[in-house]
Amino acid sequence: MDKDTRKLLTIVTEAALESELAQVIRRLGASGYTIVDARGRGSRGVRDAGWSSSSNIRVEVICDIETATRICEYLRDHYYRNYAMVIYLSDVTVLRPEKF
Amino acid sequence: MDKDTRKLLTIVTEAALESELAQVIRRLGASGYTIVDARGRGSRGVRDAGWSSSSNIRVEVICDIETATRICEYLRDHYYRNYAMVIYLSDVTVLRPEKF
Amino acid sequence: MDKDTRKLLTIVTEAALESELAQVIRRLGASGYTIVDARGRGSRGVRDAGWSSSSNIRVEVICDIETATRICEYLRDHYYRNYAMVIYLSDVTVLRPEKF
Amino acid sequence: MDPVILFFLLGFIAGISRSELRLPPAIYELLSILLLLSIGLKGGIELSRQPLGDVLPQSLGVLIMGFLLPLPVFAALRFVGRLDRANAGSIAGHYGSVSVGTYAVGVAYLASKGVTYEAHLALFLVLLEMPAIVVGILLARGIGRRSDFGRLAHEIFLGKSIVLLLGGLMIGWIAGAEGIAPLEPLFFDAFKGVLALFLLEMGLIAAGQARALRERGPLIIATGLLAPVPLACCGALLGWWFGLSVGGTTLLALLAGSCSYIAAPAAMRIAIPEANPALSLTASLGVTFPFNIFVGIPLYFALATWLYGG
Amino acid sequence: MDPVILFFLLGFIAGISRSELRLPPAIYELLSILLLLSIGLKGGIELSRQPLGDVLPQSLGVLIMGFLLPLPVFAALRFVGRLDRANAGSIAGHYGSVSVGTYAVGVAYLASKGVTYEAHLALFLVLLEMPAIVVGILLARGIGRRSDFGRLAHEIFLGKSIVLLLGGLMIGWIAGAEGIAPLEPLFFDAFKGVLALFLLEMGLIAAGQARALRERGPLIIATGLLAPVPLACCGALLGWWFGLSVGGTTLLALLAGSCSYIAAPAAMRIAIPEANPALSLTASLGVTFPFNIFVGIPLYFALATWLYGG
Amino acid sequence: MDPVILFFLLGFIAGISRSELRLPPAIYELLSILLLLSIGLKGGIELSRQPLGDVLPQSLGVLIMGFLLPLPVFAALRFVGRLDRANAGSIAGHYGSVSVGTYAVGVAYLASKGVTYEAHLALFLVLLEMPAIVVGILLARGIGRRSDFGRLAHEIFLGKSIVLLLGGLMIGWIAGAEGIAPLEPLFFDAFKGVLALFLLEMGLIAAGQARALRERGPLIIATGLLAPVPLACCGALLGWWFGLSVGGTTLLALLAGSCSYIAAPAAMRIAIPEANPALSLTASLGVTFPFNIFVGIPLYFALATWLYGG
Ligand SMILES: Nc1ncnc2c1ncn2[C@@H]1O[C@H](COP(=O)(O)O)[C@@H](O)[C@H]1O
Ligand SMILES: Nc1ncnc2c1ncn2[C@@H]1O[C@H](COP(=O)(O)O)[C@@H](O)[C@H]1O
Ligand SMILES: Nc1ncnc2c1ncn2[C@@H]1O[C@H](COP(=O)(O)O)[C@@H](O)[C@H]1O
Ligand code: NA
Ligand code: NA
Ligand code: NA
Repeated sequence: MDKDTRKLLTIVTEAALESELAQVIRRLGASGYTIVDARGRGSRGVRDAGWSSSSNIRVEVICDIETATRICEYLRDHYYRNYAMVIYLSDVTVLRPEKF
Repeated sequence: MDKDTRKLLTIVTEAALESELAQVIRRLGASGYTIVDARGRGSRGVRDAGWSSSSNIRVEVICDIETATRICEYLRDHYYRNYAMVIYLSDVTVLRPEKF
Repeated sequence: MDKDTRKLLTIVTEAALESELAQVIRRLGASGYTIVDARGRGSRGVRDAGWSSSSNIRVEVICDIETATRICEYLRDHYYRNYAMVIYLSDVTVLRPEKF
Repeated sequence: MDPVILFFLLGFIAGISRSELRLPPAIYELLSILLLLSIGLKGGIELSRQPLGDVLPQSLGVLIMGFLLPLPVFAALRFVGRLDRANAGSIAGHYGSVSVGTYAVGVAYLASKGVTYEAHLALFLVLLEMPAIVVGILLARGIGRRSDFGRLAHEIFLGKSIVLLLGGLMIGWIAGAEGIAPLEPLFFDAFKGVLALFLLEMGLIAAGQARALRERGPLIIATGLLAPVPLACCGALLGWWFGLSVGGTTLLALLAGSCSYIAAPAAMRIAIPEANPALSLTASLGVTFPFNIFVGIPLYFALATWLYGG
Repeated sequence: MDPVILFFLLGFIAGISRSELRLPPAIYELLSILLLLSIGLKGGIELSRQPLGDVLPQSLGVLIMGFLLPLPVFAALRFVGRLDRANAGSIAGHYGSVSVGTYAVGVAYLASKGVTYEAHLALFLVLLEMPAIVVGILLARGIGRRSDFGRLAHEIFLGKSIVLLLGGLMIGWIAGAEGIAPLEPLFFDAFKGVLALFLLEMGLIAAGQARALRERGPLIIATGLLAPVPLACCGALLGWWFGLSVGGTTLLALLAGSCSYIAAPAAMRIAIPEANPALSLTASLGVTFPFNIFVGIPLYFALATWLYGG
Repeated sequence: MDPVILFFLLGFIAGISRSELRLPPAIYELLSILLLLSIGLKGGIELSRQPLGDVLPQSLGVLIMGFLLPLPVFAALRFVGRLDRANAGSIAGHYGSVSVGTYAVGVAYLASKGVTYEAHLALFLVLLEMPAIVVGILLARGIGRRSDFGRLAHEIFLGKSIVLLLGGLMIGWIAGAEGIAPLEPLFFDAFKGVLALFLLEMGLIAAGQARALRERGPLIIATGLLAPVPLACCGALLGWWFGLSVGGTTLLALLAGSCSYIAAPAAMRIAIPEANPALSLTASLGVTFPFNIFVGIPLYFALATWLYGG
């Protein structure tokens, strides 16, 4: 099978940002994204799905290193200061690399 | 603690395939799987949990490299062409390696 | 951007343990956690979200290697024998490393 | 205009204007479960009032219609619309089958007009759901690949809608009116309110589908607009031939003219993977469903009245 | 047969035949919340009609029964069934405690028979939920490891069911009949419909448990079938000794004979981790719950009638 | 005391004592959707009974009040409370806007007292929701950064609450009383039960906020306690000037004195990211909401009665 390595960018942040992030991610060149509802705790305290507006989402984006960097920088510049947000990167082997 | 490395196989695909995949994964020799409801966007457009039949699932399987390859090949041959599906692999260190 | 590598500790276990784990994780020194509802199958059979008490949660913790080890050992000593639980570790590059 | 239809409009407008309004999937589930059970129970109660014998011959006729309805749709799509076999078969199956939501709106329409209809229409609803799906699949795939027909049968006969409709019918039939009485507040009194919420969500979904219409192109719009009426005529004629009441004839026409969006999509996705689910869903939810509740129902009612020289 | 039981059958059959029918967890939550509040409110309203003083001695007796019920079950499992201490204690705790769903079916049964019962049965329901769980835990673990008894108390006394039942009781008691009147459409009129949906889901769950019966083996089946009746007899005798009405005696017997599947499993999972939750859940949901609603309720009613020489 | 308030207490106590009781988010969604639609429908039906013309001038007055209400709050927070501009603007916007939950409790309160009120209060509810939010944002950010005002408008005018309230109003207005009749069991008869469940959840949420009060400090408590009454007085005076009935005046006072926790937080989070959402939410849910339903409503009712020399 033809495989290739890509970056897996994971963002955990406030549910209120979902529609906004969805646009940003596409605009910055990623081919897609996967979103899961989440809850959790961090520097901004407990964020619980108990009440939608205060819950989290967990967004995954598979893309090449350049796109990943672009997205990270954009998020850092626009959301870091004011929103609950955690971002981390890892390497993954994707099938159908042409997709990403 | 005794640890060991395994493959973490992640599949994002249509919710309609859940029961089918669950069987396939076990049949091809994995000891288990973890499923999470998801939504997202890709080459087949937006897939939103808003309406169950059009939502996604995110399936994780921890297994050895051979099993992972077997599953990947099976999914490629049976689902790639006709279903919204993204697959990626990464290395993880598991505790209780005997389980997987 | 200043980045750094950390450990990503993922725990899949019984929903009944959520509040307990949340405390343990913080007490053992992690700065936070992210929880997602899950279902799945393993050595203890099918665990389905269909009925809350029998469903799973998927907990992610980003922390340094020492904390990760501490948490793993604690979980091993306290929950392994009696609870459905799977744990795995991977390396991730985090932004804002000072947070973790 | 019946207020429940206004709820559909509200949802549709909200969806088109990209409002944040969304019903949680769990709620949509609950609403459809309630609708299916209510319809089943109501039908069952009525059935318990009359000898089943009389219903059987008509049921057989309805079943046969269910097997035949997809054929003209398939032919038109395949040879007029030049659509590939898989998609033509899938869409034909959708249109041959029925839509519970549309049926519910029709029932509400007749109720508001004070028109009665035969008990066993709910039974016909159940009978019409499956055959067309099977035929559609056969049309798309030929008789080959029998292998997983077992799984398909399971998919079809144990699908949510069949189980709840049939289950409701049985329970209503066994328990009878007085037995069901204590359940009425939830299943019957609240019926129209539940339907209103359901249509609100349907409006949101339909809006999403309608937005996709551009990409889908004219064929889908044409299918969605042209398929219902001819199919409904078959239903109307059958009802007239059966000698059903005007109300019953209207509902049978409506069933024939309606297009499935719950049972069929689920079954087709598994049985005809190569068919593009977006095509059938857009035609069904984005075009035919609105067409039927706005134009179709009054039209079929007029047709039925005319058939009886009313 | 009461239609709500037919809903259980429908769910059970659907589950056994692996239908896709499933109620979303959120809906199951909603249904159980409604049931718990309805039962609490109803009890509270009735209590507000009579001096509490009369109820206290009986309440004490019921509490004591709650502490004693697990003992015979534990003994039987441990020495006859040769089950390890942890599992024996856990199961004993389940059977000593009560099942709200079973109680609700019993209430519906009496209502359909037009049999009345005392107001404070709902209070007994609350009182019987906790003691057996504590005893079961002590049986399994001995008095040692007191450390996390605080957390356990929290787990037990602030669990969902207790809070809602007790809360409903209080509210009903404070507000009284006329105060609660505006809430009746949702909490009382819809009660039986809600119960029907709840039992539909219970049927699906029970089917899942029943499928697991094979692995669990004969001991679980035996427990599930043999435990209820003797326990119910204790309840019936106590009710008879109290001089409760036939309806009240029936319900007290039913409470004693019912087996918890909400409060107990949650508490046991934390307090007796080494006990296998599948065992108790299969016995409770896969065997005892169906047994009670099909065989138990009529049986205990007959028993109560017989006790009063009816 | 009205039982629905007891449900709030129950939720609050359960939350404070960290009970496991939680309503699934999907259920909370359903409940708020039902409340919003019920209020809208009721208002629409009433409006359909009278010429709209009479309502317009009053509506204009209410709109203007909506724009003005945030100003004093902002001034106080900024210059007395020494709060930074972003947070002061955000909180001011919250208090200028309205709380549907509070309004619903007020409606229930009047109903239980048998006091009537004007139809168009529901319309005022809609009109008061948006203006204050816009003003709050301008106060926080100045007229600069117009760029995303389009998105903001979308956020505000297509938010869930506006769409459902306005939609309900329209539908009720078009369909009229007899048209809505079949929807009453779900939307009107069950209203108070739905409100009770909603307040149960509100109690749980409020408890969570109250726990956070410590960290938030005295300023938030002061704001939450001191803001409502003066604002309510403006509302009461306006209602009195309009010559509304005592009931109408009470509700207008309540609207002015209530604090948004659905529309405003969502809009502010996007429009004023640098404002700390915890501050406004704690003041609104942890302090003002309980204050209004326990102290405020009776107080504003007394005020209105007094204004009319009652
Ligand atoms: N150390 C961590 N490990 C995993 N998830 C985290 C961690 N810290 C924060 N999060 C998640 O990221 C969200 C926002 O974090 P924060 O911006 O620190 O409040 C939290 O609500 C958690 O869901
Ligand atoms: N680049 C991507 N990153 C993360 N998830 C993706 C990506 N592309 C697709 N997906 C997910 O995989 C599903 C199917 O993708 P596709 O087959 O391309 O439609 C989508 O609905 C997304 O949830
Ligand atoms: N091989 C596996 N891959 C992914 N998830 C697993 C695997 N095995 C178990 N799990 C998850 O971990 C949970 C507990 O596993 P177990 O303790 O083996 O019953 C299961 O319910 C699954 O959700
Ligand atoms: Na049809
Ligand atoms: Na018992
Ligand atoms: Na206000």
